[in-house]
Amino acid sequence: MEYLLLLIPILPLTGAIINGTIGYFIQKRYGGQINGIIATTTISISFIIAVYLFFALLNLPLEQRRIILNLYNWVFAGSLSIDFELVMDPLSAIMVLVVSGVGALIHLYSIGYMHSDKSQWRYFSYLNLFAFSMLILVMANNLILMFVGWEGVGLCSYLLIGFWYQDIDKAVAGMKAFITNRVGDFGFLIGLFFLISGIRLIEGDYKMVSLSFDYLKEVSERLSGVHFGSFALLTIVGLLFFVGATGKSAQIPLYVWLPDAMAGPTPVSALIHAATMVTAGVYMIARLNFLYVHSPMALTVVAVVGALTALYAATMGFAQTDIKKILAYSTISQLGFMFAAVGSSAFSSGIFHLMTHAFFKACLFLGAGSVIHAMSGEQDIRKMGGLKNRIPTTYYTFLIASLAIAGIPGLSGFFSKDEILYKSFMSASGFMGVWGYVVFLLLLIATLCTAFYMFRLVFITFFGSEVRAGEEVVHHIHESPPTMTYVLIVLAFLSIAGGYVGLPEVFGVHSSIESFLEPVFEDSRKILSLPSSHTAEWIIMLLSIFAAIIGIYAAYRIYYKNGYEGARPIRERIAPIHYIVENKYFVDEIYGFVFVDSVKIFSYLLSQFDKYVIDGIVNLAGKVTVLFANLDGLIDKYVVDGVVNVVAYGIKFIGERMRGLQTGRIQDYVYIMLSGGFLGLILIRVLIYFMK
Amino acid sequence: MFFKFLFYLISAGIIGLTIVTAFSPNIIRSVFSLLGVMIGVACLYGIMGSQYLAVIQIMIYVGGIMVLFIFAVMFTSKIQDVQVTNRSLGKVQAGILSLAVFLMLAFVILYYPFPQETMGEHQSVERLGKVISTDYLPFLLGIGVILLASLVGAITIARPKKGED
Amino acid sequence: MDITVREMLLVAAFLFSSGIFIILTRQNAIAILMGVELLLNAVNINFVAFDRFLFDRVDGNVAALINIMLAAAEVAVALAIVICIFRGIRTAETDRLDSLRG
Amino acid sequence: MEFILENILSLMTFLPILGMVIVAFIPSRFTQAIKYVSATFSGLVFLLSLILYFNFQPDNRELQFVEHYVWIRAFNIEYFMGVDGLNVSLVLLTALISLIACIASFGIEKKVKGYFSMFLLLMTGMMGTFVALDLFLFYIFWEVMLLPMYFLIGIWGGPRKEYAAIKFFLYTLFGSVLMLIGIIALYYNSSPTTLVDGTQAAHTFNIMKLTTENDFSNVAPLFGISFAKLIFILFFIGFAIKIPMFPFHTWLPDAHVEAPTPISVILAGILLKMGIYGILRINYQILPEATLWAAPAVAVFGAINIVYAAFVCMAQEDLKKLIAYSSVSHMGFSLLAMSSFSEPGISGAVLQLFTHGVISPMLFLIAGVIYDRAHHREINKFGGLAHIMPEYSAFTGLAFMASLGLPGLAGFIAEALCFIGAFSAFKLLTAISVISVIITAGYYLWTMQRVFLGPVNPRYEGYKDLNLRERLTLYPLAIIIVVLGFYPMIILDKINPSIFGLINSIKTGF
Repeated sequence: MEYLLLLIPILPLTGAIINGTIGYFIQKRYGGQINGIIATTTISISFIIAVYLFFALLNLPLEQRRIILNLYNWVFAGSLSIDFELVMDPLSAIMVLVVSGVGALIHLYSIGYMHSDKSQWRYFSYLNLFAFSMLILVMANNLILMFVGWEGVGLCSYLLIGFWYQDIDKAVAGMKAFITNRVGDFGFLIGLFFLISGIRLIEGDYKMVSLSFDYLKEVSERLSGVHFGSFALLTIVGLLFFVGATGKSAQIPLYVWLPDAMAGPTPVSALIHAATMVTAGVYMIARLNFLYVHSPMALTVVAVVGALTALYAATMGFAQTDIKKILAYSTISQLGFMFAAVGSSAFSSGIFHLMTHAFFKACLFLGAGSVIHAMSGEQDIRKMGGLKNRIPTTYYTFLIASLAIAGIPGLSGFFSKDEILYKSFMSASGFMGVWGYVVFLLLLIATLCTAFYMFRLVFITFFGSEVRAGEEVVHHIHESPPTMTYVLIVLAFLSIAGGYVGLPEVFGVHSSIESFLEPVFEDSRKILSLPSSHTAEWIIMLLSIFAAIIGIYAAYRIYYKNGYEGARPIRERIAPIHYIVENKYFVDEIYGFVFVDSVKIFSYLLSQFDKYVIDGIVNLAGKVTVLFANLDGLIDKYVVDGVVNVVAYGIKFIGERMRGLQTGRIQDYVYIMLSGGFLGLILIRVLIYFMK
Repeated sequence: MFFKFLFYLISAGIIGLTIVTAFSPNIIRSVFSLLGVMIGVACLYGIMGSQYLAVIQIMIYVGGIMVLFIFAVMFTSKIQDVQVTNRSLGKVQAGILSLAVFLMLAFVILYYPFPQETMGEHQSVERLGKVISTDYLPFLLGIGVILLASLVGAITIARPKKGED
Repeated sequence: MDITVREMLLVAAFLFSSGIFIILTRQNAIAILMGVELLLNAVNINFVAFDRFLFDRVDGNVAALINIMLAAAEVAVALAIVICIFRGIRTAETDRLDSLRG
Repeated sequence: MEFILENILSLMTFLPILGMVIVAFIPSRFTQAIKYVSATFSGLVFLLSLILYFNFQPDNRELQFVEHYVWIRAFNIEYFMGVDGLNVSLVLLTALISLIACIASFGIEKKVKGYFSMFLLLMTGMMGTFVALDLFLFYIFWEVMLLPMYFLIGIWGGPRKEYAAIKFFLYTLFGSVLMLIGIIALYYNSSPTTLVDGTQAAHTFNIMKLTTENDFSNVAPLFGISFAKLIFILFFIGFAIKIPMFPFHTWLPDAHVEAPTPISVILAGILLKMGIYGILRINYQILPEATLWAAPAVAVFGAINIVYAAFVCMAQEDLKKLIAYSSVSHMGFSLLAMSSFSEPGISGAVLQLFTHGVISPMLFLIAGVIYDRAHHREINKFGGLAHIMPEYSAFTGLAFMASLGLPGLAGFIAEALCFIGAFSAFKLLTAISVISVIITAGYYLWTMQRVFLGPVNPRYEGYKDLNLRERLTLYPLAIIIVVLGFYPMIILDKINPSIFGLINSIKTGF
């Protein structure tokens, strides 16, 4: 059974390899649908296996709900021994189900969405590769292997954002995503190094260290005592890992890439930039819960940053006019909710929201994709309107998902968001103190804002009397093909039903997702538990419903009748603020100047330094040597050579006298030789004679 | 006694033919008399019991080298009118000098105290073969390489260049 | 069998000095080569004679053998040169070959 | 088989010389024959290196495949060759990259015979340098390598080839002169010992004997500086030029830019590795105390290499120059990691030699492919090549990703181990060096974007995708990169035990 674990990531990888190598020929010969079908099949089988394993897991007793597959020893150096090890425990299981399930749906949707693209083979290859990386990320049993998936999904995100690379803006968006993620990885890596050196500190140099999660859990207790300077090791590590998470999950301050990432095809935005990849940061913190619970400070920072992001991104949704960008900011905001949850040590709530968010946000994005499809590629909501009757399936599913995200009771978003609000409120009386109230308040306002911007979007896009686009576009408006609408329907259904796995306790039932995740988090709960209060929960529930209704009502008042124009009076009254918000608080420009341009200038200066100073010194040394050589040469020419020349002239003089002997006739030479020989003989004889 | 007689006969032939070689103005005649000298030398080897060497002498000198000479002469002249001059110059000085050489050699030969003459067994081919294929093997191989190289070289030199006739 | 080593060597000496005489007097390159051949033959006779009459060995024979082969090589190259030169300047007279004259 | 195994190192070293002789006898008209003969000999050497590699017993920490004879008795010079974990992977790398470079050289058209003779001679020099264990023999091979390199750059190079070749030659010669002084100084301060055949010798060049039987930390100081430290510096500068280490790196960009593609491949893939290998083999083993003394400075230089070169890369306009500087940056990883004396660090440093030795040749081959077609390498003048040459672009992407250390490809494990090792000793320096992770991604992706993405530049329309020769060189490297990413133990297995021994010997004096 363990080997089934391996099949889950390997199948999409196989699909990726097939499409990546021979996909081009397949598309040319049989059409792009075949590429799509290959990709969809592989990920679907993965999903089926995941479901099977999920039930297998449920059948195991509570304490033994872990399936581990240790493939081989991956890296071994010194006392570091890292295995290639996959794991399926409740947390992984939920993630795998979400990734492969939503992934399979979106693959299916893509077949219809991409049907006219010229390089579907590339698209599906990347998409499958993404699924592989994401599955590795959530199934890895150690930090390093997790990092492989972590970067793999980043790569696929880069490739897919820049999928239509001939448009240079899209290519740049991909690059921006990757490099921003790298900034996060910088933090993540240093955190990792701190963690390893902390472990070496407590374990000594010779104990074998594997970075598997079980091992880390084991030593986390002892690690909590380690300090570097005045900081606890685990605080440093936690904060640095969180830096990595802000990059991947688009939190303040590294969220800037996500809106730009909407340059990719819409299903990609749904899968990668809403449902799965961006939640990796949340997953990572939930996975490392045993480290974080030892550092309330790190958790507080996570929660506060998450809550800030939730509100901040929600406000940016007010002024956007690109349908996908609004959803992107919404995603950032919702991710902020998740971080607030895990920061409040409510890990299972965070994962719960992650799951429900995956459903309704995927539904929203795919709905948006369907709208864009219908509008012949138009993304500006100002040009839409009155689509309600023209594309009804899309409209209803979009509406359901919007209600879910706004937090209307009975839909999934309500349960998960309410849980987060409640937990963050309770954390105030737990470890977070006054920061808990801050987080709670921020989140509550963010809830209101969420309802407002979502319904602003719904009202502008679907309501109103006529479509505000050109004749031709209007003529072309049509409902999407069944492969797309069925997916929308399934996701809309999940957006409703997904919440019922996590009913709040006040309803008198036990939250099934919380108890399912219990084995992963129970040790942490023992260290850091939140108080509970039913009264507070009721009140907060009512508050959140109230906030959602206010938000929707406000949107209705402003936008229902006149669409985007309905907001003109307000817009004019707060023109400066609107200007700032519309331009996203100029954060992109500031970052561009502070980081990108300065790095470019700095590197230019350094290269000039290299070229003129360092190389200049070398060349100068060379020139000085040549100068000396010339001086030397002069001496050589007139002094040393002078002597030599005298000798040479002498020899030349003699030579000229002697050249007469050189007749070139063999006979002369033989004469001379023989005569010389005889003369020599005679001479020797005479000498001998006289010697005697 | 027979060998002694034979020896004198051959020696006389050699000397006579050598003189013809040296003085004949016709180069064809020179070449053919040299051929005779070579055959004579081969006979001398035979008298001295080196049959193998005698055979080699005939094969290489007579069969190879002399043929080459004849060819060379023919290439450098037209066979009908022997225009190839065979002029000789300064015969007097040359005569004196070569006579001096001969006298000196003869003096040494006649008065050098040679060791006791021993008549060993036959210089048999078998013995020669053994020595060549053991002690002198490297020389033999070297000679082979040199021969090959010089033949290739000779061909390269003598072959008409492109563009010539 | 009473041929002595001296007689044999005298014949060789005669060949040798004749060779020198030819080299000294002839103008034709081929003729000069013939003189060289005579010299080599004289030397070979010496080798064989020493082997035969003085030492009971075959080393001289080997030397003679090698000499003969070398002579063959030498003649091949030399005649090739002669032909080559002849083709160039239509003569085999060494007097005319004085491009290298100092 | 027995014969081959016993003389495998000599065979690998001198087979190319035999090839050179054969090439010398082929008339220069038969260029194809010359190329195939050279490729055959490179292939043979590679085959032998595979035999060597898989017959190497990692658990046996002794030297293996030793060939040890007295060579020049008058100076106690021995012919001593052997492999241990330190150089076995490098021998494999040398054979592999030589073969790849040889195949890549098939495109050479000018003076083919001379080129391949020089190439084969170069192979002998490189292989000999890695397997020689006698200082004198080492030095000879080191110099043998220099000459063909000079000609290969100087004759077959680009427009400024003379300048580049002379710069390379003088730089390296300067280094090797210092090294020669060091070698002689070590020789005359070594204690009496016996040669391999048992005869007495007053001094020795044998590296193993110098390591185990001599302690140079007690030799009287020279010019007021401790002898061991002085010698360390002499050797270190000699090797640092080869690495190349800041501020001795400026020969590299010039040499790379001007050298023909296969020679760039050799330069980046093999020659740079000799610096690090030399330091590990000679400085670390013979002069452990001085090494400990110098480690912080070496680490600082390593960090400068990494970050400085990465920044300089950002500003490069020439594709080859960019790759050359990235090599400088990547060699810094090894330098930083090995000065930490931790096992992951040194294992990582040696692994980095191998992985960089596979990745950077691939990068240079890639630069060569585009140069062959466009006859220039200006990054800014390209655009949209991904549409014209998809296969080529895919390989470029793979190589770039591997070079920027994407997990799952070869570069990551080595870099991670380097950093993990270095971090235990130098926290701040390592943290600064990790910045290069961002910068590297920046310059590679920016290059990717400028060359391959964006609208198609009509000037390059109709360029052919990879041909057979280019495929033959790129595919094997790509496969190795991926395999090493997921199974680095192929290399690590062989080097680990020796590294353990090396570190122990440094930490305990010797």
